[in-house]
Amino acid sequence: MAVRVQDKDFDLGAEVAAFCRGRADMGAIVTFTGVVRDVGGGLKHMLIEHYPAMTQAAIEKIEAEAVQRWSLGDSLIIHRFGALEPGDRIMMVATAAPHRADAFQAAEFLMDYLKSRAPFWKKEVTDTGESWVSAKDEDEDALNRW
Amino acid sequence: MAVRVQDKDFDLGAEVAAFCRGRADMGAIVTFTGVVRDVGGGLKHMLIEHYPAMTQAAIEKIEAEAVQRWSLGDSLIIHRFGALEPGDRIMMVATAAPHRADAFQAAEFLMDYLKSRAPFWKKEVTDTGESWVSAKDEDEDALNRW
Amino acid sequence: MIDVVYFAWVRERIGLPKERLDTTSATVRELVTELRAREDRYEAAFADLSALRVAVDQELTDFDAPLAGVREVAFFPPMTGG
Amino acid sequence: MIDVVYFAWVRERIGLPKERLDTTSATVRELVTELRAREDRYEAAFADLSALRVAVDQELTDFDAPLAGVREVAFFPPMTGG
Repeated sequence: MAVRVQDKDFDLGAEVAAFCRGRADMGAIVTFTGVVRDVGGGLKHMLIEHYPAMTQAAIEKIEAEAVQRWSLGDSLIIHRFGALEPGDRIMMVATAAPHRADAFQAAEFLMDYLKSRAPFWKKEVTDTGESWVSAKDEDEDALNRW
Repeated sequence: MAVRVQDKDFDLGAEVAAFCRGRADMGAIVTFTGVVRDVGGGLKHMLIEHYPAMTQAAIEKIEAEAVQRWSLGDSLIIHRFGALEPGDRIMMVATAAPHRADAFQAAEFLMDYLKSRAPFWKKEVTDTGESWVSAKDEDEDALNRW
Repeated sequence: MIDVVYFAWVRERIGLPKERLDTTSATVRELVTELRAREDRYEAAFADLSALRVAVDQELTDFDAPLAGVREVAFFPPMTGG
Repeated sequence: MIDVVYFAWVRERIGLPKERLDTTSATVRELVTELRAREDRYEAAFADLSALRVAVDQELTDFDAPLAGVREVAFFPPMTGG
């Protein structure tokens, strides 16, 4: 179980390899990677702000909840902050479980909670100005399924 | 969109990096990796047999169905055959989509169909003998949700 | 002439991966009946059809599929991919 | 004395990331009323409480949370992680 909040990039393959090295009891590994999208075509960069005194503990609490709900052998959450460009990785989640249903569900749960309960805020800086990304109702609604 | 059936191993990080290089329209990448589990502790290796004349086309058909159902920017399926040891990667699926719900659902759909509709058969060779892995009712039932 | 291929424990019970047959069977089910009558090893392989799956010309189908014009029939247990 | 911290557009509207206050407010809601009365920039930031979230000592809570013994209150818009 690990949580890292960092400004630097991460290497998905290396992280997953380190995560499950030498284990033969986990049949299923699911990863999610979030990438900066440039929907309108004019995005210069995305600024990710967070609440340093709270972020690590808030994510660890979400992770602990996932571990309690599903049969997980391991989990990893990395979330970046700072200025990111279109196509850059923002964050990743990895889950390892004996069976695929647990690995998938835990990863989806982690993503839903990270979206709306981890203290990050995104601002888009485009050619024509800047604006904070609004939380979506559907992201809040997604929590109701758990 | 790509499907590869091969005996050699694959590198998850390299595959995912190649898969989405230079794209800033896909916000979500989900991967699943299946790993050989040694549940009882005596597994020497797992032999994976397949139906070469059918495998590639059968998987491409499953992939085409996923592309039709969800908004996917790209997908990749790699499945190995031959003799694998505990902890070895068996297969991987990767999906890229603008939003996470499509990427997750398409990956789960692909896995459910690969489990029961792609022509692979697994045999476990242990210290005490060998036996074919039985299909599980729950894997067949999983198809009903789609 | 039709190619008949076997996988996993079906292949092991019958003792070969592939054979070429001259058959007048009109459906997969008739072909199974014809094979079961040949030797015990076929009888052992085809004893419980609910434990078997069939593909005709590399497409999954059922035991009522017609064999007219077919080049390859495959018999195997339920698949265990992924 | 209590530390009050602001994030995202709350920080921008108020014009500072953090301040230390001497307050007699018993709850977060009372603290908000006290801040709104100070200056227009606070009024602008706190005009619509439904658009705001609050954490007390780094735990998400609601506006009725008591402030007794609290060291840090944070105000911010709904989170957009992931």
